[in-house]
Amino acid sequence: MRKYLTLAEVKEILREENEKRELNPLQKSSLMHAEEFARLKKEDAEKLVEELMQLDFVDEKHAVKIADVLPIHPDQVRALYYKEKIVLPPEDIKKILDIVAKYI
Amino acid sequence: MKMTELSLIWKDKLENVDRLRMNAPVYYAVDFEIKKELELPVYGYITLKGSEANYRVKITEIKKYEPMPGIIKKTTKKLQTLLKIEEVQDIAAIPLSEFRKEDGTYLKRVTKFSYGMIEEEKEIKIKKFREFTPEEKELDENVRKKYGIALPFSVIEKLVKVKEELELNKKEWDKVIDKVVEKYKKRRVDPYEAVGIVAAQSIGEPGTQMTLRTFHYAGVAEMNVTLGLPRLIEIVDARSQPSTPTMEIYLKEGIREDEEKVKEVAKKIESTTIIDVADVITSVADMSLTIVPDSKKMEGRGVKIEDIVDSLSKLKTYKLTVELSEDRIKVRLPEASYKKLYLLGESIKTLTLRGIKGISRAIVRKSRDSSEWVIYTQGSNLGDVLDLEEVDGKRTRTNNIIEIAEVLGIEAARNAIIEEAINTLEQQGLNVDVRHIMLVADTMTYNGVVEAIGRHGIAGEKESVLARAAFEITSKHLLTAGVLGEEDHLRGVAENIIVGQPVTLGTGAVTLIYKGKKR
Amino acid sequence: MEYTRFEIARIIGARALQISMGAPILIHVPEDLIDPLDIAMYEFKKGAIPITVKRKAQ
Amino acid sequence: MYLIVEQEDVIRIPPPLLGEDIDQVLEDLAREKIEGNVYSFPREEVKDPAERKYIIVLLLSLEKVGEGVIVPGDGAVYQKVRFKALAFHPELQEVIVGDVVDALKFGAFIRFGPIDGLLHISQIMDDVIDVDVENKRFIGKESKKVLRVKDKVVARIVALSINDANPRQSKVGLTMRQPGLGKFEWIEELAKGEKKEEGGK
Repeated sequence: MRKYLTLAEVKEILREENEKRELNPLQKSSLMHAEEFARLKKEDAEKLVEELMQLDFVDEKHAVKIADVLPIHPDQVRALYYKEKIVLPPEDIKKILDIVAKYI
Repeated sequence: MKMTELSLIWKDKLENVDRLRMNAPVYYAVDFEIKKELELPVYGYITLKGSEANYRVKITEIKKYEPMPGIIKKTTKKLQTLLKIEEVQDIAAIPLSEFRKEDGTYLKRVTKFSYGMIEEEKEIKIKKFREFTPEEKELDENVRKKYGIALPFSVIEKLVKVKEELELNKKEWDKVIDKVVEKYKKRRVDPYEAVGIVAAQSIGEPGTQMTLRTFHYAGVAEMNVTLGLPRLIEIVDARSQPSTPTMEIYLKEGIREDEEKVKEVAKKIESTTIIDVADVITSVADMSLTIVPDSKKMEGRGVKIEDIVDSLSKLKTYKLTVELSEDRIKVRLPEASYKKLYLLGESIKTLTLRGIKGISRAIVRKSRDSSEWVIYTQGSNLGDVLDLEEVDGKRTRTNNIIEIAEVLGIEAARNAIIEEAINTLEQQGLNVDVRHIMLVADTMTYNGVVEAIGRHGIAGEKESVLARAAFEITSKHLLTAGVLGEEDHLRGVAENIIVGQPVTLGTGAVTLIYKGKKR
Repeated sequence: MEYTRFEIARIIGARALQISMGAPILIHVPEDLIDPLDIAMYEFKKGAIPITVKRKAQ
Repeated sequence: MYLIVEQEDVIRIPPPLLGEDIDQVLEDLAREKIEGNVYSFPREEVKDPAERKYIIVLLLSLEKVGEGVIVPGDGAVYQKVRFKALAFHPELQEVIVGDVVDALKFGAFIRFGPIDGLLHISQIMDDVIDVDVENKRFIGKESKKVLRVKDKVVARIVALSINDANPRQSKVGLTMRQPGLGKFEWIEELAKGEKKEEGGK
């Protein structure tokens, strides 16, 4: 059980819960959002995160975020690393985009 | 430690001892001569201040002094003997007064060198009260097994004794034990009982019933001693000097039946100072003091002029010239200073001629059961009184608790507190369960020193800041606590009340847990 | 386990309060008992109070 | 972001519920109290106080810690519990994906999980915006780009204040006026356009 979860995993968990009992508004909203934005299936999302984490400049948190946003443009990748103030060289960005492209 | 073997004792400096310790074994040249033939190896004791032996050295060779390389010298000149020092041992300081000289008297001070013997240290084994007899052991075990409690030693003892006396059979015997255990359980105090508060009330409440200032002292009419509430307060405040210190001095066989002999001892005890028997006139003109003895009083107290002169010599602090004319004594000071003269006058007045310091009056009375003569004194000095031959130390008592603590130790002081308090209360016809007083006595003496209950004693040592602040000067305590950053873990009663939590006593100390249906 | 006076008082007291706050009663109680305290005491006699004591290490 | 957290809390079991199956009762009460509640990371782990709070979305597992304690003055049983839960932890500068749920005069509301954030009109795009409130649309004067309800966007959190009492009332400020952010379509067009140029050169 990883600490950070992709939207796909959240979708799975909330769907399961939805069968068992009535969800509260907060959970309903999360489920609807996850249904909308989890474009990958749970297994693919997990594989993507694993693959991304092989790159040394990608930790678990970033990998999950990338799997949720599914960037298709270098600017998007740069935006994801904005907080850490590190500037990724273009070839690294390209690596990320190529890996993501495989799953879209 | 070898027994009764003569040892050497000499005064020396610390750096010599250190040098000896560093280079031992080594020859040590000393400036005193050893005439006696001593069986080697012999012990040497070194005293730094001359009052107690601080180091012990093992000497394996003694010979006349002759210059030799690699020796340590005690002094630079007049060296007479060489001692071979094997080792230097650090010992717990032994007062020199424990060393016996050959002539049997005890050593007082060693300023240079002397011989002395020290008895072998007797090991004081604290003997258990006494072991259980097999029967008692068996009873104790049965009770523990059957009832799960441990009856006190004295109860077991009595039970066994009763069994023999009344020749009880098994059934009756068991019933008795049942009853005893039941009674014992009833008397037992539950954990978390607020014994402190209960004891405080149980002592405080009777206090309000006390008539305050009774001075009648059973048996001795003219002796006044504080009783009632003031005495109780005095005990609890652990005052170093009770307001009316008194002693009951009992005497040994032979003496205690004979009134005359007892009176004689009383005279020896009662301290008479110079002003009791004479007048002291300070004449400024020729800077002198004249002591005019009053013959009638002198006879009454059995004091002679020589006694006065003798006691004057004991006054070491002043260099005096004493002139004895027929019936007066003139005392002159070397330099003329009024202040010194006045001080001298004062100290002469209080100079004790005969008797024990601190005992102002000694009266001889029949004991309550009039089986013997007893000396009742005003003022107390347990230490010196006990030294007197005729006094029966076992039964002599004083009401000065601090003195008892110093002379007889803390356990004696604890029991003294209990007895004094109980007597004071019973005298007024008030009956307080001894356990309350025992609690107070234990609290006052638990750390080995008799401490007052109030602010400077126990109450002041409370761990909790809030409690101490609530008890006395609030601001002072809160300020210091703030400065020191003290913490309060809210364990006691006062603090919990202040913060409005249930007090951790009685039902407040119980933690309840919920057990589901399964139980 | 033998309870001290305080523990008994606290257990019955807490149980009574619980009953007064609507806690279900676990055993059959005679009809005439309506006061929560009486009920608690009755339960205690029957040893049916689901509350016990946690003592600090001896 | 969503994450799994472990935390401790105390659950109050009121007397009427002290019947048979205490464990089931405890779980229901715990769920009621914990889900939708706000907890925070310890000070050492997260320095910025605004980012310390997180919202519990779903209780995953629950275990008792010690026995249930009864305190003086209340007949209820207080049970300490330790639980694992799915939590939503928004962070400052975090990039989020969400859809427009409402369009008002001063900006658009974006739902990005259990809570919503406000995208102020000045933060929608580098252009002057005129607001078409009736059909809930924002139109860029020059760029003619349109943002309407149900559009999917990528935005960044620039202001964050989680409301302990009611997490859904938390105030979150968003922006899209940075490279890599904006409506999905805008990013797709940008990416396609660049690819054509690369292809072209």
